[in-house]
Order: sequence, then structure tokens, then C-alpha cells
Amino acid sequence: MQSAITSSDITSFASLAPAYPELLLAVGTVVLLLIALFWKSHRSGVIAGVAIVLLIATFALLVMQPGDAVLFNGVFIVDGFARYMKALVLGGAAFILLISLSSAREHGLDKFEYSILILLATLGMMVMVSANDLMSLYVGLELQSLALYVVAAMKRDDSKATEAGLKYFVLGALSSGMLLYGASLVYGFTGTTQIDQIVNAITAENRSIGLIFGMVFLLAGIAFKISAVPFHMWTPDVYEGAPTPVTAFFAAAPKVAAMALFVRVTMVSFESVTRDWQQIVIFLSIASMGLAAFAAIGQNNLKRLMAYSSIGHVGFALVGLSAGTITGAEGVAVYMAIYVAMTVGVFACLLSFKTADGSPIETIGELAGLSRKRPFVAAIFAILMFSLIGLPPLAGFFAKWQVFLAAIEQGLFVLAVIGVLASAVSAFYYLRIVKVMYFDEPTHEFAAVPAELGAVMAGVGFVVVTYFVTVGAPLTAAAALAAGSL
Amino acid sequence: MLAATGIGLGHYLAVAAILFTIGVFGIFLNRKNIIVILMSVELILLAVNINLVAFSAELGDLAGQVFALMILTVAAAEAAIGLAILVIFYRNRGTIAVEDVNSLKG
Amino acid sequence: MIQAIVFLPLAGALIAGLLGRIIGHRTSEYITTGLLIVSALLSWVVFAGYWFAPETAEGAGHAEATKVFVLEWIHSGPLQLDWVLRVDTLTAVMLVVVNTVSSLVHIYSIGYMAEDPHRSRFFAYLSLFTFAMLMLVTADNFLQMFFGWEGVGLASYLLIGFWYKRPAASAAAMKAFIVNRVGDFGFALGIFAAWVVLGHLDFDGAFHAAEGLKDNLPVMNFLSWQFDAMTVVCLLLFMGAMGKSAQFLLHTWLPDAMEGPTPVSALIHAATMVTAGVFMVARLSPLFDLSATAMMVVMVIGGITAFFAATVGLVQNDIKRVIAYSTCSQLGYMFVALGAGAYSVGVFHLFTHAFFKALLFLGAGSVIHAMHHEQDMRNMGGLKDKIPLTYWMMIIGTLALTGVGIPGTPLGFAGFFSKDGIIEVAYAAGESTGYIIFWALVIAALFTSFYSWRLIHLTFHGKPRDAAHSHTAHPDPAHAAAETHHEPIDDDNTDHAHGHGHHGSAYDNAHESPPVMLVPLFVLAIGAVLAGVVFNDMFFGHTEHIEHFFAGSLVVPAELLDAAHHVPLWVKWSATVAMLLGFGAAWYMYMVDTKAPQRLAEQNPGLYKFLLNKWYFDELYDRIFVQPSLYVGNALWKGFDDWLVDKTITEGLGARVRDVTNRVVKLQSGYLYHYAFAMLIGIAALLTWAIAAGGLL
Amino acid sequence: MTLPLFFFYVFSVIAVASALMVIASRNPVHSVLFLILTFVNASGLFMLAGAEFLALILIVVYVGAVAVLFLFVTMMLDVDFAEMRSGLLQYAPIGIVVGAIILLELLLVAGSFALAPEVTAIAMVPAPDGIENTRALGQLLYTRYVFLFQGAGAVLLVAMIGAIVLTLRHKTGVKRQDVFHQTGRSRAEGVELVKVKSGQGL
Amino acid sequence: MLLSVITFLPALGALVLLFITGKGEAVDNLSRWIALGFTVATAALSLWLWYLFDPTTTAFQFVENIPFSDSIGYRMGVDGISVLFIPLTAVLMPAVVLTSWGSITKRVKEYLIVFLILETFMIGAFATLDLAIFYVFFEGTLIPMFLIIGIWGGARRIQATYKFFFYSFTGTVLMLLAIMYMYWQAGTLDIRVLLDFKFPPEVQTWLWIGFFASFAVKMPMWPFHRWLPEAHVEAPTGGSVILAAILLKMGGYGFIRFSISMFPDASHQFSTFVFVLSIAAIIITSLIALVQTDIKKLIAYSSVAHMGFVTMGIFTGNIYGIHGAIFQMISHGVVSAALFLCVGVVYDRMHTREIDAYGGFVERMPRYAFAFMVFTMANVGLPGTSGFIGEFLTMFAVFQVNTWVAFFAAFGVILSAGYALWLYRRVIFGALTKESLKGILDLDAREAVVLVPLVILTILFGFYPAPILDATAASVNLVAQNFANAIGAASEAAVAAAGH
Repeated sequence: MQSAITSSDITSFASLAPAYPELLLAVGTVVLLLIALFWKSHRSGVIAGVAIVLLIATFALLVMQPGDAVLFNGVFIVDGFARYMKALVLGGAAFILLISLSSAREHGLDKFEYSILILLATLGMMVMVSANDLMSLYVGLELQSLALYVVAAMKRDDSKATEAGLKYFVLGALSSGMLLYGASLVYGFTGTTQIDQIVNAITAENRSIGLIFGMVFLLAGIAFKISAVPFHMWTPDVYEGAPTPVTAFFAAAPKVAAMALFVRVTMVSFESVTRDWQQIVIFLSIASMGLAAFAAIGQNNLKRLMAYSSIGHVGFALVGLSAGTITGAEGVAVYMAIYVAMTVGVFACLLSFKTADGSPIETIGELAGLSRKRPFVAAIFAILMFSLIGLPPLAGFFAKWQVFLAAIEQGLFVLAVIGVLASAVSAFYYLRIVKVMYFDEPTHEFAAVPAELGAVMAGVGFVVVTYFVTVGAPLTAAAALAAGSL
Repeated sequence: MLAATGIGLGHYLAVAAILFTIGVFGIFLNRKNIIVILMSVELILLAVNINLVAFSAELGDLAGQVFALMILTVAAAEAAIGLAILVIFYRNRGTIAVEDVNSLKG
Repeated sequence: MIQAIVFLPLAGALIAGLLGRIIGHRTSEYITTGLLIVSALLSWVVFAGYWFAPETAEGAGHAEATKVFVLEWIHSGPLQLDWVLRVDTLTAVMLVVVNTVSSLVHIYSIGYMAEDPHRSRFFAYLSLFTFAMLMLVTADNFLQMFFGWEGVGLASYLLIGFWYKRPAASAAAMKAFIVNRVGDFGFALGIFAAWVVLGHLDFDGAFHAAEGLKDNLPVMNFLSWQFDAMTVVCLLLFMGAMGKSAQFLLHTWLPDAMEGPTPVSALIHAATMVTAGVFMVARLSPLFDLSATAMMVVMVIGGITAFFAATVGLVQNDIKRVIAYSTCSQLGYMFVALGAGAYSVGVFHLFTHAFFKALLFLGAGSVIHAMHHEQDMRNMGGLKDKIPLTYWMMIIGTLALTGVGIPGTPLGFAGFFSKDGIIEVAYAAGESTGYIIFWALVIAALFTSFYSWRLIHLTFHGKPRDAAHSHTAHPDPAHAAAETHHEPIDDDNTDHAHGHGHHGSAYDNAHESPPVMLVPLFVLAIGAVLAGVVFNDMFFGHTEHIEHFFAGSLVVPAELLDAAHHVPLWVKWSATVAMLLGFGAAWYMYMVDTKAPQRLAEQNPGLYKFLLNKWYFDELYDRIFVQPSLYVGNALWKGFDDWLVDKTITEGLGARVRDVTNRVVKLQSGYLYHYAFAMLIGIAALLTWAIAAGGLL
Repeated sequence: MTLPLFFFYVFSVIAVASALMVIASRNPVHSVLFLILTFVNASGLFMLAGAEFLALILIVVYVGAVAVLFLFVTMMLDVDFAEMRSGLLQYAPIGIVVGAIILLELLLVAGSFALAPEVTAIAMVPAPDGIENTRALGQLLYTRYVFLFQGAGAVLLVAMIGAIVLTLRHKTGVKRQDVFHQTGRSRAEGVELVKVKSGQGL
Repeated sequence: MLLSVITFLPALGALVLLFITGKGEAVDNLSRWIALGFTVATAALSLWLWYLFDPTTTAFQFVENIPFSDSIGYRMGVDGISVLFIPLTAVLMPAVVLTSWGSITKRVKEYLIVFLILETFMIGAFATLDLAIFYVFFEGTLIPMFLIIGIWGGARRIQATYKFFFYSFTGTVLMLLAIMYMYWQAGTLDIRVLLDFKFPPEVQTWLWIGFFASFAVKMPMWPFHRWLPEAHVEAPTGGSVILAAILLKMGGYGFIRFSISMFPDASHQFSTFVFVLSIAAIIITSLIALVQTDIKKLIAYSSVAHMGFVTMGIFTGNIYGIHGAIFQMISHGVVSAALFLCVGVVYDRMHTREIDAYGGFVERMPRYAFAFMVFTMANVGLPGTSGFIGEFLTMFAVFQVNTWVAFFAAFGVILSAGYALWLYRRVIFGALTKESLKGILDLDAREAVVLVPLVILTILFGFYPAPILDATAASVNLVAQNFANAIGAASEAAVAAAGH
């Protein structure tokens, strides 16, 4: 008995075309897993290399993908926005894998499972980004999260790493619960779980407490993933405790995916109650920018500092979203792209920071005089810090430009003023790093920088510095296209 | 339709709400044992499932039940991961008291 | 020609200043002096043109002044100012005065500064000063005049501070500049006001506009009050004149300026720069004429200055300071004339005064030169025989200054004509103010005569006192200060001073100055004797003659001059009588009963100290302006800038940020249940907010 | 009161009560047992709502696998519970206030829940008549929701890899049997020939 | 193309320097020569630009226009307001490079790179015709300056550079928001369009405040000036020169280009407020300068006072005021740069900035004393030096608007004489008694090459300001005209409203 509801719209392999990238990644991952299992003398580095190739292949497939489509009976969507965000996710994941190659051993990540889990997490993110249904949203989210819980705790003999994994897991589970509770309420109100259908059931008049509660819970669950205040508490601890390459991954890819989800849910599903979620996003944004700016000042651990930095940047990205307009979504898209690039660069630097005897540098104070000993790395890191502050002509400025532009268009002046003031405060801690590297006298020697890290740094540095003349215009155009497809 | 059985949607939602709250309470009032926290999470998920099943019945729509099925599956996987992490944490620290999980802070 | 007159000194200054060390001191001296002599001769040629101008029909009217365009200057919208050299009679008179005295001073300095290691610099400054002064007198607009005005201020600053090693010299230089700036403050505001009222900053335009306002004097809002516009303009401008001409309240810099080399005092602080104020008022006479109030103020200030400076001059011991106060006093006379409206008379006194006062200063310089840079008159005496030529020149100068002459006849020294003219004008100006000032001037004339002869007596007559006084206690409280009045002459001046530590040698070694110093004295003496007789008719003669001579370059009030010529006889004699009384008193006190001055001082200690300390103006200004400024500056710096803005606000903000940081960081306790709790509070808050703000409750 | 309603109350009261005991028990083993009780009662609630398959799955998967896993781990870690400090509830007042607010708000939702007006008519996947719940779900899962099904599979794969990578340890020093190695052993590996010079010893 | 070449030539120089490797004296000297070459070339081009500039038109010249997106475009062009700042910047840069021979011994190459980048930003800010790009260049200067003070500065450099950064940054970000709002109002950030775009008065008020926050800190206006003394004091000579000569001028340029041109109503409304702050700057900072013991601090405070004249002049809104403000900025650019260079000369020899440690330089350094005298007099505003004309015109302008302001401003002129001469007296005059000074040498050839042109410029512009005044006249006229029209229209509207 085949009815319309119980039939699939997948009739041939060709009809799967929009999902080829995911398919490639999934199949590739499983094949890689099997190879790794049965190839006795494997080296984890080779597996990681193959994984990078796989990610790049997926990226290529993604870019070559034909037009938009809704697949699998509406649970899966491919549109410009999804492609844009997936490209970011894949790029971020590939680069992070690349920069973690050289230091995998010391972080206890020299196991093939690491690469496999990263691939699976990436797959989960792609599912999230392409989710057009609360169920696929959830499955993708959990696929990503579970993999990340594991990699966070992967350095299993390290008590900090395991504690980080534990905290991330417990709080993540709680947030999943919230998200699901919200999803259930939304489902109950609208009778559907399909993201682009939900909007049809909601009008500004018929909105009820149940719906709004559902929305708030749903958004809170996603806010946890992008680590927006007050759902950010796990971030500093996990960033500090997890092995540095894992932290790098956390800071880059999952944020993009979750942010994509956040944008899609708010902009698509709850379009008719924009006023309601705007309030929430503004709150999250202000709280994130403010708290991160202040909290980061007190940090000495570089990874912890970057955790607060990433919280702050999420706050800034949300400034764009709070406009609730296409311009805002465009701003978020641009912001996330630049954020990912900067994060990759920052972590490439962090991973290269080692004393001459090879022990990793974790605190800011240990960077004293880096500019004397390793001028190249110091210069790149300083450029990135200035970019994170948002100083022109570096890329970070244009990211902020886009989101604040959107906020100003909607007359969100108070938010904008708070935002720029928060960025002034946040300059404090970024500058401290520059100060330590450039103004303080060196106290010890630094290890040389591995070639691939140097290449990544140089690339990121180049893009960040010349953003406006090189990638600025194309990226903005792509982001506009992506936001327009929502 | 739930109403046919004389049980209102509200009944289910109320039970789910209470279970959810208990689960949440379990997370932050518990200072003794992380396993209890994991159980609290299970309670929360159960509350969600009750919600979904109730809506599914009310709407006459199977999607809710599919959703609940997904949740059950994923929750099982999640429990496995959670317990694995807990085990390695215990191996490192020799304790699973919630209060001892605080070497990372600031 | 006029370009040559004005720019030759500049060329000299540049050559001596920039190339001085290459071409050598001697060459610099000759070049600058030579150029100035050329310039002086040319200015006499120009002057002669006006002197012997043929009687023409429009002789009494507004003759066109000669204007020479030099360079574009400030062009901004309607404001179009250029460098233009303007020559008319008034300018010509000033050209003569400036260039003559300046060239003589140059010559004199060749001798006077012979031992100084920085001579070329000195001559460069002198020429620079001359240039600035010439720019001032040839100005065709307010701003160019202001340029010259400040330019002479700069040169004066440089020259006063020429002996830069002496703290007193550089302090005096600074003081001169700053006090003059106070005057310039008014001058500048006056220029602005003139633009607002008249709409022109070039003289012709301004005068023309002023003429149009004659019948309907405008009112302007200045500092929130409504004033008569012309009064505001004139008083502000006059403030500049007060500063430059060392009038009462802004006079304090002039005596201190005597720290400079003596030729400088002769050139700047007697003959030329200080008279710039007089020149300015005369130049702007068409404007001043429109404001009775302003004229009144000019006259009153002039009268007070004349009297005040004369009183202070009575008791000064430094030979140059006496002459300086005398200058101050004489400038007061000039302003009285201007204030009364008799501009030509004021200019006349300016003209004569330049000769005899320069003569006196150069003579004093000669004395100082002879005495090896001793300036305290109490340490002199009996120099008549040592330096007879100088003595006689000084006598001529004194006779001219005190105004010796026979009223009613064309017999008299230069000062006689001009000064008596002023006194008569003051009387003729009438009304109570005029009479009071008349009497003030007469008394000042008495004092003038007294201190002038006192100077002569103390310096040249009697016995040498240098040895006698070197070890006895002195009643003068300013004795210690007087000790510093040695003009250093070369690098190791401290050694030099020690060399003269025993004053006994100063008199014995006194010698007559070289010819290069004496010749200028002779030339000036001729001027001091003849300037009055020859030029009386053009400045203070018949109205038609004056009008013809000045040809519209200043206002000639016919009625006033007529009245001045017809004052009662006792008025005409009053000055002469006062002069004689002063001479007599001086003779008695310093030649007959030499203990009398000391006795008098002891009997009236308060008055004596009051006068000796120059009415305590320096102390007063120090208390009122200098100290409070420094105090307020310090308070604003330490209190406002450093403490409030920096420590409290800026760094306080930083501290608050750190406080907040500490609290925020504490939130991150590391405990899972806190984290969960935070999430819970967050969700509760969001839920409540969402339904409350969404209007769903 | 209808019979279903009666059972609803029975199940729900027991479920709530045992849920409370889950978090309130001092002994985690008791907590697990209460959790099982909660699940069983919830299963009853599912049954009342007509979700038979889910109800049974809940028993089979949750009670049979997950809860037992909890129990197993609890016992394995063998924490000395007597030494466990009792929680210091310094934040309890605020916690209770916040919790109460949330509960009240959620109950408010439960009490006043309204469906969007027109949704009842257009259910996404209406429950088909005449087909038992299990079959209907199965048909859905393998056709319409095949993507989710595959996704869930991936999640389980991750869980498997994760659990292994985290907890599996190859202890060094433990002798294991390696058949291939043992049978492939050559003589050269087993015997070492030493040439001993006479009179010198080894 | 010329503008772009001038703007980016220094950056190219920085790029070239990046590829120089190695260490040691030879490399340092090579870097210096390369940097000198690039800055001199830039200076020459900028002078050529000045020469080619047509002063008779108010239109923007040398325009380049490459739109990037709908919001931002690469637009360059100069008019009378901006054209002079480019040669000013470019001409001072070789001087800065030349000072690096004497005063910079560590990390020479980096020093030059940072300065070259800074030059690009500064020139770019003056040359751009797009508000967003202006912001980019304007705020971009923070990075190099932060490093310059922080790396090559004095003992308290870190606090100084932090203060510099945070004051500027906080002010500037508020301007950013205003810029964004303007974009949404006008639909473009093309300055040419914005200049003709009439913002509603109530909008103007807020936009004005946004821009004011940025420029007031940059100028700096009292009481936002506190960063300046510290930054000046701690910065190396080159940093102080650029800070005083160019960076401060960006504030003034901004006020003219944006505040009064685009928001005339608000500017008029706030003019009294600005006057009060300007007077406070003139009087208060002059008084503070009187009591300074640190030579650089004194000059720094005097800069604040001089900038007071600039703001005062600008907000009169009339021709003379704006003309005077521009002139004052150019003149102060030359004079303050020269003063800091002079300080640098003795600092390189003595390594102290305490005034008390000096005295009697005229004895051994007559050439230096002469140069210092010229600049001191220009600082005092003596007629015949460039310092006079700006002060005169601004006071002249403000007298017509408000006599009280002119009165107090003129008062500041007295004070400026006080502190400047007091400084000169203590540093240059007096007997050379200190042992440490006995062996001090007069200006060497390199220092003379730096200072002589500045002496010439200072005096030349004092006597013949036409090159500056003529070049700016047409544009200034236009600005003043538009300002007057806007005020007129506003008051007419008010009258009309009152009539109803």
C-alpha cells in the first residue's frame, strides 16, 4: 500500500543529486573507516590527509552543485544559503584538520578515529545547515554534537580534556532537551515540523503563548550551540580543556552550522513573529557582546581568551540577525565567513606557539617578545588581533560593518551603540596580546613554525589584510545571494 | 483525537511540563553524582516524548511519533557516549561527584 | 625708492644674520651700517619732498598718499590684504626719525659693541628691527601695521635678551614681549572691530567709511553690551598703543628693557619703537576723531603716565632707568596731545624727542662705556673732566628734554617747542579734564627737570663716589638689585664683573669714547638743538601750514590749535617756570646740600619706597596675573587633567572595567550546576520577557 | 471519569512521583530503579495516547538497554556513596523560585495550549486508518523519512566509535593469544645458537 | 590615477621593505634609504598634484571612481579643502624617515614599514571621496600609531599608547554608526552626493554628535585631549611629528568636510558649545602649558591650544573662519612638526625631556637656536610667520560671530607668548653651565636638511600665504556659502513656523 505520504521522492540515484555532497562525505567516511580498521599499519596522519582530501572533494562537489532543491520529502533543503554555509563549514573543517596535523600527537589525537569523527561531525553540520525539518535539524545537531563530545574528551588520559568533554556533554544534553521541548511545542501549535511549512501556520494574530514558548526553547537550544550568553557557560571551560586542534574546530565549523540554523529558523519559520524573536536575539546579542568583552579581559589562557572572543563575535553576528532583514542575514553570512577565516588563522598561530623545547604555550605572558624571535608569526597574530577588534582596513572591520549596517537600517541604535562600545572594551584584551608580543622583552626561545601552519597563516593574513580589494566584493555578493535565497 | 478517550491534551502537556521541570531541577540541584544528571536528562527527553506523542494523537499525525522515535534512538546513543565520557573521567579523577568537576573555571 | 628704504635694512639683517659667521663681524657691521645710512639718506630725500612741497590749491585737502604694491598677502573672501608700502607726510616724518636714529645707533654700536663676540648677530637684530619699524610706519592697512608692530616687538625681544646669559636680560626680554602682547590683544580685537564697523582694513577705505559714519555713529554689540562702535574700535586699538608706548598700566616692561645694550635702548626704547603707539593714533586720527570718549581716555592715560613716570624717575639710581622713565613720561605728553586732538603736536614731540632722547641714551651709553659698564649713578660723579665731550652732549640733551627756551620767541631747544606746545594744547582742550591734565603736565615738567639735572649732577658733577660707596651701608633697599646692573660685554662676563669688583678703579680708568661713538652724539645734538626751531611751524604753527605739510595724512583741528596759540601768558610760561624750579631743586639737593636727598628719603620712607618700587606695579602684576596664572595652570594640570580626567575618569574607567571583569569571571565558577542554573535563569528570563514584551500575558 | 482518564492519572502520578525520586534518592542505584519505573509508567501514557509502538520501544530500548546501562555503569564505578557529601543547597531558594516560574509558565502553556486554527485539517502525515501503528510508522520511516533513518544510523555509528575510542584500552604487558603469529613462527625465531669457546664460559 | 599613486606608493614602499631580510647596520641603512626614496617620491608627486590642482573650481579634481558594491566604492578626489593636506603629509614624511637615522636604533625596518603604511592611511583619508573608505583610512591609522608609540616609545609608552588607542577608538566607532545611518538615509556614501544631500535637522543633530565624538577626540578638543600629552611625550620623534602634524588635522578636516558641510543646522546649533570648548582649550591648556616641566608635554599642550583656534574658526562657518582653520592646520602641521623635530634633535643628544636639564644651547648651537626661534615665534603666532595668519583669520572670523569668544581667544594669544617664550628662555638662553651640555654639537647636515625647509616654509607662508589661501579659496567659499544658505533657510523656516 503506497500512499502519497508514505512514498519517497527518491526514485533514482540521479534524483539524489542535491544531496551528493552529503552522500559523498558519508560514504567516504564509512569507506575511510573501513580502510583504517583493516589497514593494520595505518598512520593517523595519512588518514587525516585523506580526510582533508575528502572534505575538499565534498567542497568541490558542493560548489559545482546545480540549483536549489527540496529533497527527501521536505526534510532536506539545498538553497544558496545552505550552500554558502556548507562551504564555510567544509572549508573551516578542512583547514582545521590541516593545521592540527603537526600537533596531533602531543594532543593525543594521533588516532584515525579523530579524523573519522571530525568527518562525521562535519556531516552532521551539513545536515543541520540543510535541515528543512525540525527532525533533520535534531538529527544533524546530535550527529555533530555527539562526535564533538567524543573528540573533546579524546585525550582521555588528560583530566582537563575529560572534564571538558563531560561538561560539554551534560550541558549539551540539557540544551538538546530544551531544543526538543521547544520543537515539540512548535509542532503542537503548527501541526508540522517542516521549517518552511511552520511559517504558513503562524500569523501575527494567531500567535499564542505555546508557540512563543516553543520558539524561545528552540532558539535557546540553538543559542547553546553558538554559545550565546547566557547559554555560553560551557564554552570557556571546554575551549580550555579540549585539545587545541579540537578547540579550533569548535570555534570554527560548528558555530557556522549552528548560526546557519539560527538564521534559517528565525528568518524562515518565524518570519511572521519577527518582533518576538528580535527581542530575544537582541538580548542574546547584547549579553554576549558585553559579557565576552569584560570576561575576556581577565584571562591569561589563550584558548580561554579565544573562547570569550568567540562568544563576543557571536554577539556581533547576532547584531546583524536582530535586524530581522535580508540585509541582516547577509551581514551574518559575511560575518561568519570572516570569523571562520580569522579563527583558522588564530588557531594556526596558537598551534604553532611552542617553546624551543617543544612544550606548547598556553598563556599570554609566555608570548613575551615573540615579535623579536618569530616576527612572522607575531605579525600575523597581531594582524588577526587587530582584525578581531574590527579595525579597518582589516577583514574584521568589514564584518562588523555589515552587521551594524543592518542594525542601523532597522533603527536599532541602542543596540548598535552598545555593540560598538563593547567592541571598544574588547579591544582591551586583544591589544594586550599585541602588547605582550611587541612591547615586552622576550624571556625564552620559540620553536620554529611548521610549514603548513606558516602557509595557512600567510594565506589568512593575506586575505585579512587585503580583504577589501580581494575577496570583499565577491564574498559580499555571495552572501547577498545566500541571504536572498532564504 | 485525544479527546475521545476523555483525556485532554492539557493533561499530557501538564505531565510533560512537570517531568521537564523535575529533570531540569535534577541537573542543577544535584551535587552528588553525575549519573543522576544523566538520568535527569533522560527525564527531560521523556517529557518531550510525551509532548510529541500527545500532539501526534491530538493532531492525528504520525510525524510526532516519528520524531519521538528519533529522539529515543538518539537519546540512547547519547547515553552511551555520556557514560563513556563519565567512565574515562572517573578513571582520571577517581570521582564522579559533581562538585569535583571544577578544575576548569574563570 | 621707498622699497629701497624699507628693504635695505632687511637685506642687511639677512646678510649679517645668516652669513655673519662667514663674512666676519667687521664686514657685517659695515654692511648693515652702510645700508642703513643709505636708507636714512633716502628717507631724508623723501622727507624733503614733503617738506618743500609746493603750495597747491588742494594743499589742505586729502592728498593722495604714495602707495607701492609689494606682494599679495591675505586674501580670504571679501578680506583682501596686501603688502603695500604707503608714504605720506606722517610716514615720511617717521622714516626720517627711524632711519636717522637707527643709522646713528648702528654707527655708535660699532664702537660700543666692539668687544662683543656676537656682534654680527647684534647688527642683524638692529637692522631687523629697523625693517620692522619701517614696515610699521609704511603700513597701508591695519594688519601690515600689526605686522610691523609685532615685528618690532620681536626685534626688541631679541635685543633686550641679547646678553642671553644673564637671567635678568632674558626675563626682561620676555616681559617686554608679553606685556606688549597684552597691548596687541587689544590691537587685534580693535582690528576685528574696525572690520565689523568699517568694513575695510586698508586705511583709505577705513577712513572713507569712517567719514560716512560721521553723522550717524553706529552702535555695536561688544561682549554683550551695546557700545558706541567707534569708541570700541578706538579704545581697543589704543590698548595696543598703550602696550607699545609703555603707557600707564602697561609700562612695566620699559624700565626692565634697559637690560639690553644701551644702543638698543636709544633706538628702540627712546626714539622709535615706543613711539609706535603715538604714530598709530596719529595715523588713525580720522577714526579717533569720531570718538570723544576714546580721545578723553587717550588724554587721561597720557596725563597719568606723564605724571606717574616722572615721579618714579625722581628716585631711580640706574642711569638708564632714569632716562627710561623719562621716556615713559614724555610718551605720556605725546598722548595728551593726541588725546586733545592736536595730532600734529604729538607727532612733533615724537620727532624732537627722538633726537634728544636718543642723544641722552647714547650719552648714557658713553658714560657706561667709560665706567666699564657701571650703571648705578650713586657710584659715579665727577665725570665731567674725564669725558668732557660726552658731558656736553648730555647737557644739550638735558636742555632739550627739560624744554629750555624763552616763551614767545623762536629761541629754545627742541623739547621746548614741542613740550610747551603740548602743555598749551592741554590747557586749550579745556574743560575740567584738560585743566587737571594741564597741571599734571606742568608738575611732570618740574619733575622732569629735577631728575634730569639730578642725573647730570650725580654723574658728572661733584666728587667720584664709586670707591666711597662701595663699603658703606646704603639706605637704598634696592641696593642689591642695583648691584646687578653691569652690562656684560663678553663671554666670561662673570670674571669680568669680578675684575671690576673693586669699584675704585672704575673712575680712574674712565675714558672718553672713541670717535665712532661720539659722532652720532654730535649729529643727534644738532637735532636736539635745532629740530624744534626748524620744524615748529610745520607741526605747531599756523593751521594752514600744518594742513599743507601733512596733506591730509592726519586730522588737523583748526579751532584747537588756534586756541592753543592763544592761551594766557601764564600758561605759556608755566612750563618754563616749572623747569626752572626743577633745576633749582636739583641744584640745591645734589650740589649744595648733598645730604638733603637722603634726609628727605628718611623722612618720608613710605613715599620713597613707593616711588623707588615704581608704585609697586611689578609686585602687583605678579600677584594679580603671573602667580594666579601659574597657580591656576598647575591646578588645572594636576587637578583637572591628571587627577580628574586621567586618574579618576580614564583610569577609573579602566579600574571599573577590571571590577566588572572580576565579577564576570567569578560567575564562571567551574561548577556544572551553576552553568545549568545560568541557562535556566536565562531561559526563564527569556520566556518571561517574550510573553511580557509580546503582550501575551 | 472515564477508565482511560483514571489510568492516565495513575500512570502520570506514579511517573511524576518516581521522577521526583530519581533526583531525590541518595543512592544512585535507587535512582536508576526509579527511572525505570518512570519509563514504565510513561510507556503506559503512550499506550493511552495510541502510540503502541513507541510505548513498547520505550520498554525495550530504554528499560531494557539504556537504564540497564546506567545501572551497570553505576555499579561499575562503585563509588563509595557514604562518603559523598550531601549537596549544599545555598542556591536552593533562588533555584526553587526560578524553577517555580518555569513550571508555572509551562503549566500555563499546558493549560491554555491552542493549536493554530487551521492545522488540524492539514496534518503532515495523517495517521492512516485501518493500519496498526507499528506498520504505519515503519512505512513512514523507510520511505518518507529515510533520510532521518540514515541520519539516526550515523548517530549510532558515532556513538559506537565514540564509546570504543574513549573506553577501549589495550593494556600493555598482558599476554594474548595470536594464532597467526604462533603458527607462523619459524625456527630461527625460536632457537638461538651460541658458540661457546672452550674454557671461557659464556 | 595620480591620487591613487600618491596614496599607495608608500604602501608599496612598505611592501618592498618587507622583502628585505637580514640584520645589522647595513640592512638598517638600506631600509632607510629605500624608505627615504619612496617618501621623497611621494612628496614630489604630491607637490606636482598641488601644482596641477586648479584652484578656480569647487569641483572635485583627479577623481577616480570604482564602485565596489552598492554601499562602498573606491572613490578618490580632492578639492580645495583636502588638497593641501596631501602635500603636507607627504612632505613631512621624509623628515620623519630622516629622523630615524639618529633616534631609532632598534627594529629600524619595522619602524619604516609602519610609518609608510601610516602614510598611506593618512593620505588616503584626505584623498578619498567615499565616506566608508574615509573611515577605513581614518581609523586604520590607529594600528600603526599604536605600534609606533608602543614599540619605539619612552618609558611610559604602554599607558600612552593604550590611552591614545582607546580615546580614538571609542570616539571613532560612534562616527561609524553615524556613517551607516547616513548611508541608509542617502543611499550612498559618495561624499559628493552626501554634500548635496540635505539631512533633516533633527537627524543632523544625532549625526553631528556621532562625528563630533570622533573628531573632537582626534583634534583633540578640550576635555577630550588627555591622551595627547602622554602620546606625544612617549612617542618617538617621528611619531610625535606625525601625530601633531597630520593626525590631529584629520579631525579638523573632518569637521570641515563633514560636520559643517553636511550638517550645517546642527553645526550652527552646536556652535556655541564648540566655541566654549575651543576657548577652554585655548585658555586652559595654555595655562597648563605654562607650568610644564617636560618639553614635549609643553608642545603637546600648546597643540591642543592651537587646535582650539581651528575648531573655533571652523564653527564660525564663515569664509575667514574656515580659511583660517585650514591655514592654521597647515601651518601648525609644519610648525609643530618642526618643534618636535627640534626636540628630537636635543633628545637624541641628551636623552631627557626635562626642561631643567637644558639651558644655554645658543652658546654651542646657534643654528639650532635660530631654527627653534623661528618655530617658537610661529607657535606664538607672530606676524610674518605662518602661525599668525591662521590665528588671525580664525579670531577675525569669530569676532563677527561672537565677540566674547574672540575676546578670550585673543587672551590665549597672550598666554601662548608666555609659555613659548618661557620655554625658549629656559632651553636656549641662559648660561651653558651644565657639564653634560658642554660638548653638545650643533645641527649636523642631516638635521639641517630636515629643518631648513621647514624654516623656509614657516616664513614663506607667513609673508606669502597665497599658495595656501588661493588653493583653498573657491572650496572654502562654497562651504561657507552653503552653510550660510542652510542657516538662512532654517531661520526662515523658523520664522514661517512662528508666523503660523
